[in-house]
Order: sequence, then C-alpha cells, then structure tokens
Amino acid sequence: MAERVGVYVCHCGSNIAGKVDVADVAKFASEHIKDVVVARDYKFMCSDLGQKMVEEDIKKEGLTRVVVAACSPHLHEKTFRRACSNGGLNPYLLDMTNIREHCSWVHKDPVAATEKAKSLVSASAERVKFQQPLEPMYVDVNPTTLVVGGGIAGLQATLELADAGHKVVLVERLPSIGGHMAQFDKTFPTLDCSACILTPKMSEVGQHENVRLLTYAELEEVTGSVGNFHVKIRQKARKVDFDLCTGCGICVEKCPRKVVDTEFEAGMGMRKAIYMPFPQAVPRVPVLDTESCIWFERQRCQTCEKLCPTKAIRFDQEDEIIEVDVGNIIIATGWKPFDCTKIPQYGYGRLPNVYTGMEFERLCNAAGPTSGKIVLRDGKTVPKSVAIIHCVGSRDLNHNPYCSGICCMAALKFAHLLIEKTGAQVYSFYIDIRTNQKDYEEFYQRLLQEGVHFVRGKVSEVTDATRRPDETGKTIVQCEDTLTGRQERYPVDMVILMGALEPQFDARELGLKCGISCSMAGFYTERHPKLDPVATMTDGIFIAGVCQGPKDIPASVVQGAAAAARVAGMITKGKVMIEPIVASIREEDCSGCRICNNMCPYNAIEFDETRAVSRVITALCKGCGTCVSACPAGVIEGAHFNNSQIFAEIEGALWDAVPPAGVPGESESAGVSAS
Amino acid sequence: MSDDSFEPKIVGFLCNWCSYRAADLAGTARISHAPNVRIIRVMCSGRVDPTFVLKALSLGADGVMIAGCHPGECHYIEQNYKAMRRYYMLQHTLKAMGVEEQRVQLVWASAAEGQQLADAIDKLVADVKALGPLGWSKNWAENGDRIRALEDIVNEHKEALEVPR
Amino acid sequence: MSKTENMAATEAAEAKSKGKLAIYWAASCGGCEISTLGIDTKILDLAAAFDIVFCPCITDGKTRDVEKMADGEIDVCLFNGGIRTSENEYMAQLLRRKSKVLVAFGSCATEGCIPGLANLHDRKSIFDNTYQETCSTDNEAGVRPQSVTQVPEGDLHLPVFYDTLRTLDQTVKVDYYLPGCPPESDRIWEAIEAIMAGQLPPPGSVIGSNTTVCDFCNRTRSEKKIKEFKRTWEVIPDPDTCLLEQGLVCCGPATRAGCGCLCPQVNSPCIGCYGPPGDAQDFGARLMSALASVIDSNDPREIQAIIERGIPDPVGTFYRFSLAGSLLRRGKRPEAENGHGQQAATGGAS
Amino acid sequence: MKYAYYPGCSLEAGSAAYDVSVRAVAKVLGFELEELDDWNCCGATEYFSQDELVATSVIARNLAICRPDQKELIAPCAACFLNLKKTDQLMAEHSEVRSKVNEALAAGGLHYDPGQVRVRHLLDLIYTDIGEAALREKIKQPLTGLRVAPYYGCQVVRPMNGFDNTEYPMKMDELFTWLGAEVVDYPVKAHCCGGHMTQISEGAAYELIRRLLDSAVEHEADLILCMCPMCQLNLDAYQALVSSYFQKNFQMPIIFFTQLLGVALGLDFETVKIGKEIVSAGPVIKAKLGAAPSQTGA
Amino acid sequence: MVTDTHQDHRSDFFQEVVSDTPGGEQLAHCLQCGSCGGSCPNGSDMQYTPRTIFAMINAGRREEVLAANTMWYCVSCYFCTTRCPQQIPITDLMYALKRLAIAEGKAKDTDAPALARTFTGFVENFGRSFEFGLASRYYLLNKPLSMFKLVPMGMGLFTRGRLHLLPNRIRQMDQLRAIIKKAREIGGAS
Repeated sequence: MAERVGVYVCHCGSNIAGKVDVADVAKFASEHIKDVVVARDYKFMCSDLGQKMVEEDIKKEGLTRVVVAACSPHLHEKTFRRACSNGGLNPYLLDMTNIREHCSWVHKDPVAATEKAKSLVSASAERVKFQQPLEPMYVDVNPTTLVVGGGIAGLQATLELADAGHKVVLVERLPSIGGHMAQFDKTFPTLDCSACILTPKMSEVGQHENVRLLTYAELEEVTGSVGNFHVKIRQKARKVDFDLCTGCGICVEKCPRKVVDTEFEAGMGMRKAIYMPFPQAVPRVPVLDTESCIWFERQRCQTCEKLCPTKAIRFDQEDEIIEVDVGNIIIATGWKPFDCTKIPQYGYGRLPNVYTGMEFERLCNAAGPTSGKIVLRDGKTVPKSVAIIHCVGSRDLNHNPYCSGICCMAALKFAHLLIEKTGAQVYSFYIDIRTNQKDYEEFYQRLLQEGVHFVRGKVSEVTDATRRPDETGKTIVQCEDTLTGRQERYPVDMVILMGALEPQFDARELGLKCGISCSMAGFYTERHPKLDPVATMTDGIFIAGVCQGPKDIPASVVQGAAAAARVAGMITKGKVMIEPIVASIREEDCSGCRICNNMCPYNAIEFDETRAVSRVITALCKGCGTCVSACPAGVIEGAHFNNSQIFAEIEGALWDAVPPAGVPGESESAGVSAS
Repeated sequence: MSDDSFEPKIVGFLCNWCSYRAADLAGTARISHAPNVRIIRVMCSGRVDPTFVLKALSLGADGVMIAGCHPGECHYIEQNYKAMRRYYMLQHTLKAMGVEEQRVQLVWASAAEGQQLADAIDKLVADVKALGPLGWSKNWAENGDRIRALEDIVNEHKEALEVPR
Repeated sequence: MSKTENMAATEAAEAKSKGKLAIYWAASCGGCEISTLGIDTKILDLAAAFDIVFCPCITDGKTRDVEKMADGEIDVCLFNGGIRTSENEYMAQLLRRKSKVLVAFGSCATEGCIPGLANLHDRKSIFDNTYQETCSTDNEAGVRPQSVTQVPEGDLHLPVFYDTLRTLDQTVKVDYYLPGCPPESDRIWEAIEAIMAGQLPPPGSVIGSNTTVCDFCNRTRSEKKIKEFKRTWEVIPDPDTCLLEQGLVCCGPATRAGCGCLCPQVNSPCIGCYGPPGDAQDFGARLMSALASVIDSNDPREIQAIIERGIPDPVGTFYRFSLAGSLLRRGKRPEAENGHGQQAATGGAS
Repeated sequence: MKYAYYPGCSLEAGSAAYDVSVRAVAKVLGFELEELDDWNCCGATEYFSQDELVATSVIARNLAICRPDQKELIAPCAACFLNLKKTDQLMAEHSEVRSKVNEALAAGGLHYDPGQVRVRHLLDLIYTDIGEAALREKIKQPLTGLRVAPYYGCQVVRPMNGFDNTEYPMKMDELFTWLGAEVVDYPVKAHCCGGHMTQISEGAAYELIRRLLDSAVEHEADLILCMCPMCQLNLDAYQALVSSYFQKNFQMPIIFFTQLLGVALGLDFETVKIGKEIVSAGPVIKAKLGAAPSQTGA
Repeated sequence: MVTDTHQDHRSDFFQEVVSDTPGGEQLAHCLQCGSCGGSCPNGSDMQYTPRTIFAMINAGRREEVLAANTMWYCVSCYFCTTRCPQQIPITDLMYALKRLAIAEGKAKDTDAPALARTFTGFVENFGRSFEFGLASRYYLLNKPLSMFKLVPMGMGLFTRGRLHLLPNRIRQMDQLRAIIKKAREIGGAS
C-alpha cells in the first residue's frame, strides 16, 4: 500500500527562488522520488493561499503524506501542521525541510544550492513515508506555583501570582527573604535607599494569605512534569519553634557568642550564634547556627533557652522534609559574588585595604557595621584616594568571559557615594563604560561632572611594593592608561574590586534536579534568548532574575513579573498540551539489561523488577531519543524520530551517491543469474 | 588525491535545539559555507546512533558531522555527553577499520554560533576533500579477478546454469 | 520464493512423498554439521521426513549431481559458511537455483563469522601472512596459490580466493536465517520441525527469539556505570552480578537469545555469536552505542583513555562474528584498483 | 624514585653550585637523577627570536632522546624548564607544530609524541614527591632564625607550570617554612630579574634588579633564594654594578634554594658550594644559625 | 577556527604576525584593555606598549612596528600572557615581531639580534652554550668599550671558578645540525 506524497517547494519570494531553481526541484521530486504524486512550487507557501493549496491537495489528490520545502521548521512547522489538520490529515504526517536558512541563504553557487535542495527534499520525502500519525496529549495544571529564591525577582513573581489569587509556595535558602538587594545601600541611578523600597515587598510576602513562605529551606527533589510536579523541600532545623517564636529578639541580644558574619555583612561585621540576619528580616524568627553555638560545642550555656519567654528554643529540632504538589515552578535563585582571591595580583585577602564591592556596600550602608562611615580596616582612617577596578573576573577568559552588566553602574554609584561621604579622589579603572539603560548614561555624565578620574585600562596589579617615596604606606594600582599609552602607578588608600556576578555555586545541581540546563557559564538556558526569555526547555519550569544571566534590579523585577504572567496563563488555561514525541519500549522484546536505566536525566525510565523489563513513563519523557540509540537490542522506539524514519532520511539524502554494490540481483551477480 | 572537482557528500546530524538553530542562524546572518552537508535534524545529539553514521558511510557518504549543544549546555541536560562517549567509541572502531578520523567529526555549536557551525562545516568539507572520496561501495566490489573467475565458471558450466524457459 | 511455493512444498510433504534436503559447507569450520548431528536420535525423524540429497561431508554426492537436478528440486538447503572463493560463490548460486527454500545456516552464512574478520585485510596480506610471515613457515621461493597453473597436461584451476568474504545473502537471495556459532542443536531441531510442519515465519526472517541473551541470564542487574573495561584475564568475576557491571565487555545485551546463555553461566562474558536480535541493523553499532553510553565520565580525555585501554581491539570485540555482514562489511582497502601489491588495510596491522 | 635530569648549560658552568647542590640534595633525600645522555642546549630565549621552528626542534631533540623508561624529565633551570614544557605543550595543542617539528626531528632519525615525557621543575619534585613529612624527618640543621626571601622569578611559574600560582607562588615559601626558616613574604617574589636585559639596556635591567633587592632589604631578608641561574647571576654578579648605579650599598647574598636546603639537611658549605656566590652567604648563615653548620653531612 | 573567515578583513601585516605564532590568531580578540602594558616590567621604557603595538598591527603600520623597541624590551617574563583577559600569547607574539624585525634588518637600535646570533652560533657549533665565550665574543664584537666596566664582575666570577674557558660539545653534533638544517628548510612558523 503505497503512500501518496505531496511535495511543496516554496519560493519565499526571491529568498529561495533567487538562488535555488525551485521548479527544477519540484520536477525532480515528481520524477525521481517514488510515491510522490504531487510536486508543486509556489511563491509563498506560508501564505493563506499556500496553506489552502496543501489542504485541497490532501482532499482532492488523497495525499497521505506532505513535504514542505521552505524555511526552518522552527518558524513554520506549526503553520503547516495546522494546514494538514485542516485538510483532514494527521499533523504528524508532515515533514518540513529547510531550503532557505540551510541552503539558498548560505550557498553562493546556484547549481550547488539546487542540488543540495534536491537532496534535502529527497531525504524529507523518503522520511515522511515512514512517519506515523500521532496524537498530542493533554494534562491538567495544578494551580499552585513553587517559587525558588526570595530575592527581588522571586518576590516579584510571588506577589504577582499571589495578588492574582493563586497559591504560591516560596522557598528561600537563607533565614530571611530579601536576597542581595537587602544588603545594598543605595540603588542606581536614582540613589534611593535599597531597604526602603525592598522591605515593604518583603513584609507583604510574609503576610500574604496566598503565600506559604518556607525560609531556611532548600529544594530537595522535583519529580513529575508540567502541570503536576511533586516537590520535596528540606526545611533545615532553625532550632527555634517557628509557631511559638514571637520575634522579640531576647535570645539574640543575650547570646554570648559573637562570630564574623560572612553572609549578610560580607565579613565586615559580627553576628550572634543565634541571629536574625538583619533587623527587617522576614520572617522575624531567628536561626541558631549550630557551628558557632556554645551548647553544640560543649553542652554548656543554654542562655537563649532559659531566657526565651515563649520557650521556643528547640536544641533537638531536626531537618524536616516538606512535600508539596505544584503545577509550575519559577526558579529565581540569583547569584554569588566572584571570589576575588582568584586574581592574586589584585591583592585581595593579602593587602588590607583592598575591598570587594559587597564589602563596600556594607561599609557604606547606614545599617552596616560602621553605621555608614567609610573608613579603612583600621576602623578610623577616612580614605583620601580610592581606586575602583571594573571587570574583576568579568570579561576575562581566565575567569568569566561574559560582561556582568551591572558593575559599571555600581562602580559609578560607589564613586558618587565616596565623593559625597568622604570627598576622596576617586579613580575608576575601566575597559568600557556600559550604561545602556534608562537614565544610566545621565548618571555617568553626573559622575564626570563630580570629578571622578576615569582611567581607561584594565589594572595589571595592585601591590604594596613601593618604588617611589610617595608610594610609602599606600596601596599602589599599576596599569596602562590606554588613552595616553603610558604605564602608570596610582598610590591610593583604598581599592574596591568590582567582582563579577557568578551563578550560584549549586546552579548546576539545582538545574539537574529541575531538568533545566545551564550555559557554559552556569546561567540557566532560556527557551529562546529573545522571544521566550523566562521559559525553559522544560515545560512548566520558568526562570527569572540573575540566575538566567547578569542583570540589575529593574530587569530582575521585569523577569519576575514576566515569569508570573507565563504561569498565570498556564493556570487560567487549566490544561497543557504535551508533544507526543516520546520513547516507548517494546516490553515483549526487552530483556531487562538495564543499559537504558540511567540514560534518562528525567528519570522517565523505570525498571519493573517483577517482569524484569524497563518501561518509559510517558509523562516524564522529553523525547530526546538518547535511550533509543543506547538500547543494545534496539527495542526502544522514538516516536517521530524512529530508526526507519532516520534510515530512510539518510538514504534519501544520499540519493545521488554511489549505491552499495554486491547485493544479490544487482549488477555483478547478474552475470551468472539466469534471468 | 585531492581532486578539485571532487565534491564530498556529507551527512550532518544536527540537534534540534542548538546546532540546527545555529545552522538557521548562519542562514539568517547569510554566513556562506560549503554546500556539501545534507542536514538531518534529530532532537538531540544523544539520539545519534553509531548505526546512522555507518549507514551514511555505507550508502556513499564521504563524511559525517555530528553536531550538538556544547558540553554542559545540552537542552536535555547531559545527553550530549552520551553522544560524545559514543563518538569516541565509534572513532576508535572506525580507525581500526581504516576510516580516517577527519571523516567523522563531532562539533559543538550553540544556537548563537552560526559562524562557528559554518566554520566547522567548511573545515569538515576541506578535510574530506583532502582525503578524497571514501567510496565504501567500491570498497565492497571484488577485484577484476572475481569477475574473471565467475566468467570462467559460467563458461564451464553453461548447461547447468541454463534455465529452460 | 513466494509463500505459495512454500505451501506447495508443505502440501507435497503431507502427501507422504519425502522431502529433499541439502546441507552444504562453504567457508566455515564444520561446527554447524556437528551441531546438526547433535540433534541425536531425532536424526531418525529427520531421515524419515527428508532424503538428504546432497551433503558432501556425510553423504557421497558430487556437484554434477546437483547440476543435473531440476531447478527447485531440493526442498530445503541448509547452507553454512561464508563466500570466500569463486567455488563458494558458484555453489551458492547453484544451490539457490536448485532449492525451494535456502537457509543461511549458522553465523558464517548469516553474518560472516570468524572467517569474515579477515575482511580487515585483503587477499595479498592474508596470503603473505599465511604463506610467508608466520614463524613456522618456510617458503623462500615465495610460492603463492595461483588460480591457474599451467602443466603439460593443460591448465589446472584453483578456485579464486576473493579479497572480501561475503555472507550468503550478499551473494544470493536467502529465505531464512538460522544464526549461532554454531546454532544450538535444539534450535536446529526446532527449525527443522517448523519446516516439516510448514510453520515458517515470513521469508527473510530469522528463525529464533527476538529478545537477547540477558533474558536468560540469572545474574542480578542494576543501573550501569562503567569506569573501566576489563579484559577477562584481569578479574575473576563475581558469579551473581551482571558481568557488564563488573567491567567485562559482555555482548549479552546486544545478542539474540537462543544459546541458553551458555557463556555467562560459566562466568564468562557473552561473545555475541548469535548476532543481533530483531531489526538491529548493525550488531557492532548497537554494542558500541550501549557500552559507550554507560561509560561513567564526561571528560573527553578520560573517555578516550577508558576506551583505548579497555578495548584494544574494537573490531574483534564488536564485530567478532558480524564484520562481513555489518554495514561497512570490511576494512578500508588500499586505493589501488586491483587490491594487489598495496599495503593491507590499516586495521589489519593493529 | 628515579628521574631523568636535564641540567642545562648554565649548570655545567657558571652555576655549577646549583648542579652540585641539586645532586648532593638528591643523594640525601634519596631520589636518583640520571643525566639525560647527550642533551643539547634549550636555546634559552634566543632561538625563539630567530626561528620558531628551529627553536622548537632544537628543544624537542631533548624530549625525543629520552629513553622510553624516562618518563619524567627534571629541569632545575627556569629557561630550560619553560622551553621543554612549552615545546611539549605546543606540539600537543597545535598539530601543525607537531608535524613540522617531527619532520625536522626525522632528519636526525628522531620522533617525539607530545605527552611522552613529563617535564617537571625540581621544586615541584621536592615539594610534591618528597613532601613535608619526609623532608622534616631529614632535617639535621633547622634554619631557625634565618630570614630567607624565596625568589621564584618568572619562567618557572609562568606561563604554565601547573604546580604553583603564577602571580603569588608559595611552594618554596612552604618548603623553607618546613625547614624552620623565617620566610619573608615580600611582594616581588615572582617579578622579573631583568633576564638578558643586562646585555641590552643596562638602565632598564639595573632598575629591575634594584626593585628586587630593595624589596628584600625592606623586608629584612638575610638572603635571597633563587631557582634560576639567570636570576642568580643578575642579582649576585651585577649587585655591585647596581649598587653603584643607584648609589646604594647592597650586600644581599644570593644563593640557590638547593644550597640552603642542603645546609638544612646537614651538608657542609663546601658540599653545596656555598662560597661560589659573589656576595658571600656563608657568614650570615653561620651567624644566624648559631654554631657552624654540622660538617660533612653526618 | 573562529577567525578564519574573518581574517581577510584584517591587514596583511596582521596575518603575517599571527600566522607566525602558534595560537596567535587569538590576537583578533584584543580588547585594547592594556593589562599587558601595565604588567610589563619594562613597560615604561617601551616606545609603544604591547597594546599599542597590537593596535598598530591591526592598522597595518608595519614599518613603525618593526622599527619599534617594544619587542626588544620584552624580557619573556610572561606576566602579560598570564594576565591577558583574552588569552593572547603576547610573549610569543613579541618573539614573532623579533623574528620579523631581524629578518628584515629593522632592528637597528638594539644589540639583541647580535646577542641572539652569538648565542645560537655556539649552540650550532657545540650543541651547548657557553657563557664565557658568549659574553666575550658578544662584547668584543659589539660593545668593546663597555667590556671594561664588566671586568670586575668577570673577575669575580672567574676567581670563583664560574667562568669556563672551553665549552662542552655534544656527541651527536651531526644529528643536531641535521635537525636544525631541516627545520630551517621547512621554515616559517612551526
């Protein structure tokens, strides 16, 4: 029973026809490809008329398969699938081959381009004969959403959804929500106080009836798929009874153990063993750090337990696993600062007056350890000259190739704050100043006006090795001023390193748990860099904020809101379609060798111990086909990309190559066969 | 061996998410490259079965390209590593069978790397051109002596092989 | 050979007229015949059902007897061995003509088997090795077999030795395949019974199971991650755990069931003699893909090191039985047109 | 432990003290250095200024003549170490370098596959293969009281030694801490000694030498420890010239780290050739270590 | 590989320098950040910093580049190379410039080529270099006057047995010469 194949070759105006002889390709298809009953070329296949042509041919000519040779299937596969559907043909009996992007646009010689187009059409037509009708699948969407990360992007996403009446579970790893923004002093370019604009959002989230807030908690495991994820969350032991604690703060006040706060204060200040990271923390429930607590060190003290008016201290509290069911997940896990000790020539960690940007934020912050006084590490000297070094660990193939995006503006902000608070001479060492958002360039202009000494040059080293008398006691910044072409040395009192924004240390592991991928740098990969920046290749998992790539506060807020909008759309629709491109195992032929079992990163393959066969859980399968090619017995079938389809495609693609010799009935044996 | 008129026939298996899109991008950016690679789309480089490569070579391809997302960037998280493992295993075997390693190349190209993919295609085509045709079907064909021997036998046993019609 | 002809053969058998059976032996070791005799007393049933009209190793028959037969006179021909020489090829052509049902019998006929591994070389290098290079050979004159030798009485002919060993179905059309090196006696008897009962699958099929050796293996299996492939002499394997998981290259997962899992039962990895199951196109590719997939490393250098160290002879490992029947069929030959005088295929030397 | 040993030209002549002390230390620490038979000059920096391929080929000859069992080649001289390592790496990374160099080597009947020989610096060997515990066991004369300034120079740490930080190396610091010395943490320990600038531009070269000496003096070092013959020569032999050029009075002894290591292991001055340097190191060592170091490596 | 198709847009001089240096094509990625010029121990004595030289190479200013003192002030300390954020093999590029300058006799104001030739001359005769011969021959030929200044230093070394009067010769001098000869024949960048 032969298939009836229709082949349509698009001119795309002159985009294709200007290089490829489309009529010749159509003629080739009708004359040389078996089972092709219709072959046409047409000006614009994607136009209404082009689509109608396909529909009508399906009806009139009884086409059972359709090939469209035009642009990329990523652009118009859906269009022509719809056309097939309209004509009464299962949409998965269509194949599109790309003779524009992959052919007419990239080849100079018209003859070669036409020949290649023929091969592509031949491959497609051979393949399409083996395609099978498939039906898309639909599942219900659970209206609850999980947001991972309580920084500004996660908070925005949470509030958008909660305000729209949807339930949200917000998970934050640290004791309080707020993220890095809570650490900042001022925000550029408006210089409004970071805490003033952030804390209202934090308390709104803390009190929202639709939000279940889990702080000091981490994502443990994600199973299921779009619409129905099942999530395990590890609630780390606070050692404080969350329900009994009133947040009075007596325990913190009376705790005798002080330790350096490397988290919120970036090592610039101290905190207690039982602590709230900062006064405006949400929730207002302290956390006991068992590593510094005297009780956990030598079973003494118990001050907090004795003094707590509501008896909320629980030394024996253990981690707890909380399980929730959600329909969608928004990942907004943010970033970590670059470790500046990785660039030893900048002296961080060795030279006392070299600071990281985050250290300077705390130094500058009125709520910080020096109450906002900018002084050197001796605690009293006000710097008279300060060097700010851009691109530390960014735009550097030895560390991170990307531009961290925000450092230029943050450096300008620092320069302004320094001038305002200390009147110091500020040098800003840059490669390029990047101020490409609203009002950013104006801010740069303002700093030029304020007298910042901008030096164009990547700093080579920061040293205490003096060469001249005026360098004694100073920290010397050595660099080429590329605008004068001279090597210069700048003795200063303080150096601030604008370290790169890096992906969270566990970004890859979290990505693996959720089934989303990272770029080389470690930022999560979006579904489309321009047109779908907050979705991922895994349906139902969205990303927002810096975990997707370096960005500033406004952009993080936009992405948080955008991700929420995408999720809200899913919830409103209530159902979600799943492409039927999945693997399946012929269980009767499976011998249970278990080679395929760890091929699947989505755990879509399970092993049935009783029957000793492996099986694909269709709802989890994403259709990559890796297990199909791993199966040593060849009993895994990959729908829409099965072996017979691909073999036929290879054969079609090589229609003009020398065929294999030595098969019975062909040339050589013909000499002796009698017929 | 490198004959200017020789235009290698090459089959390229490109993953749907990165390298196929890189080829799309090469198109939108009009980055011209050699027309010898006939592209077959697979969902993931992890779908590329060594059988596909052998099939292509046995059907007359002079070279094969396998292209996927960069290691660590796979849209299916880590399946391109499996493609890489299979690639090295296949290369190990092909080498032992006398297929030059430049004929089968594994390429990483992200969706943003149209230029890189075009360069990789040009390089593969140049490499294969330098090697000359693979001609595996010719490789199967027996030498002239087989034909002569058969002719001898046919002549000797004419009667036995004659079919009465 | 269409279905109707088969049915005609069956009807003839039912009419109590004995069927005619031929068994022939081309490039093979003779193990298939021994395994056939291994059906034991059932040989009497076989003799009751069939006249063995041609089987040079157990009956006295000459080629010319076969030549004299009418086309299609033989009901079933079990043909074992690959096609190595012009004589093999002639006999394959001849028996094809004379037989209603031609069965590729055993691994050699089906996929080339061990003799097919010589496809890594060409005739010259095979002859050089056989007639010159081995330590025990003393051949100072450099004598090689010639296809034609002139003597006073006339020309003497030897069959021409081909560069490439072919499988039976690369030479003539084959109706059924019975894999195995050799096919197990029980499988042979099952096939003969099927033939006698006329219950054959569609022509072109392999008579045998569609699952793999693992299906009959009692070892415990879990998810596989391999850091190192080991050679058999390097370890004494644990008798209860999957051999592959212990790093041994066990071909079981890729090999058609039928042998009864004989090798793993005695703590030795499967070597794949039953060929691939189902519609796997290329045994070696399937096995390569599966083994590579479970290598536990993402580092290109480490992966290569694991492969190179653990699998020093990839063709011998993946194509021990199937090189001639694989997609590539043989190693690459030297460029020269006639395959003489040039260096052997690269793979041969390693 | 047995290693192939590539002394290099300087160690044969002007810097024999390095060579002699290396061999003496090896004996005490129990590793064997087998001199590479018929090695040739690495070309220092000079061949690279003339012909890249000749430079790499001349160097590659040394790698190619290593016997199959000589898998690790130890080079104490910084330039030799860098050149050998760099050539191996260039051949590994660039196939055209690999094939051209091998074409040249073939003219001498040689061939080299990159990776065949692992080129290592002596410091790496002592730090890694001998290690802290074994070293501490062998101390006969702790260096207590002696303030040493380890000087790494450039080419052992850059561009790619693979065993220490390129900017702020620490391995020699650690080594001498184990031996009981007070190690001076001064900022220029991996800065340039001037290399062959002394023969090209005196002023420029002397300035570089001055920076090093100044910094060591400022940090109150008793002596500077080198691991490169060129560094030792520049800092030591040119010290008087630098002094007069800048009207200073430098008296900083400069010795090879293996010499002082030998002292700590109980070898006497003659055995490790202390006294071959222009600015004598003997007196300050004797003074700081109290009693004269024990005699003849008892 | 990335730059292959772009190279035709750059100056011929750029191609010339880059093709003479393994890994040199990375020069196409120079950001003009100046970390090389800032790192160089001799940066303040250079007529043009390496960064400037790279801009000039890009602009095709061949004559000026080859006549510059920049590469002759390079001491091969590799600070620029390890610090370069674009991983440009700067030190190796300096060698490439030295080679071009020597080949065309552009290196006028420096004795470095002479020093290099003297050095390699010894290698080609003995297989090993030889400090005393090197120093005395180089100074006699090139700087006879400044030799006097160095006499005390030379004496210091001599009295400590640190100046050898005869070089060692390797056994397989023929082999080394054959390799050098072949390498010269093949020529160019390796």
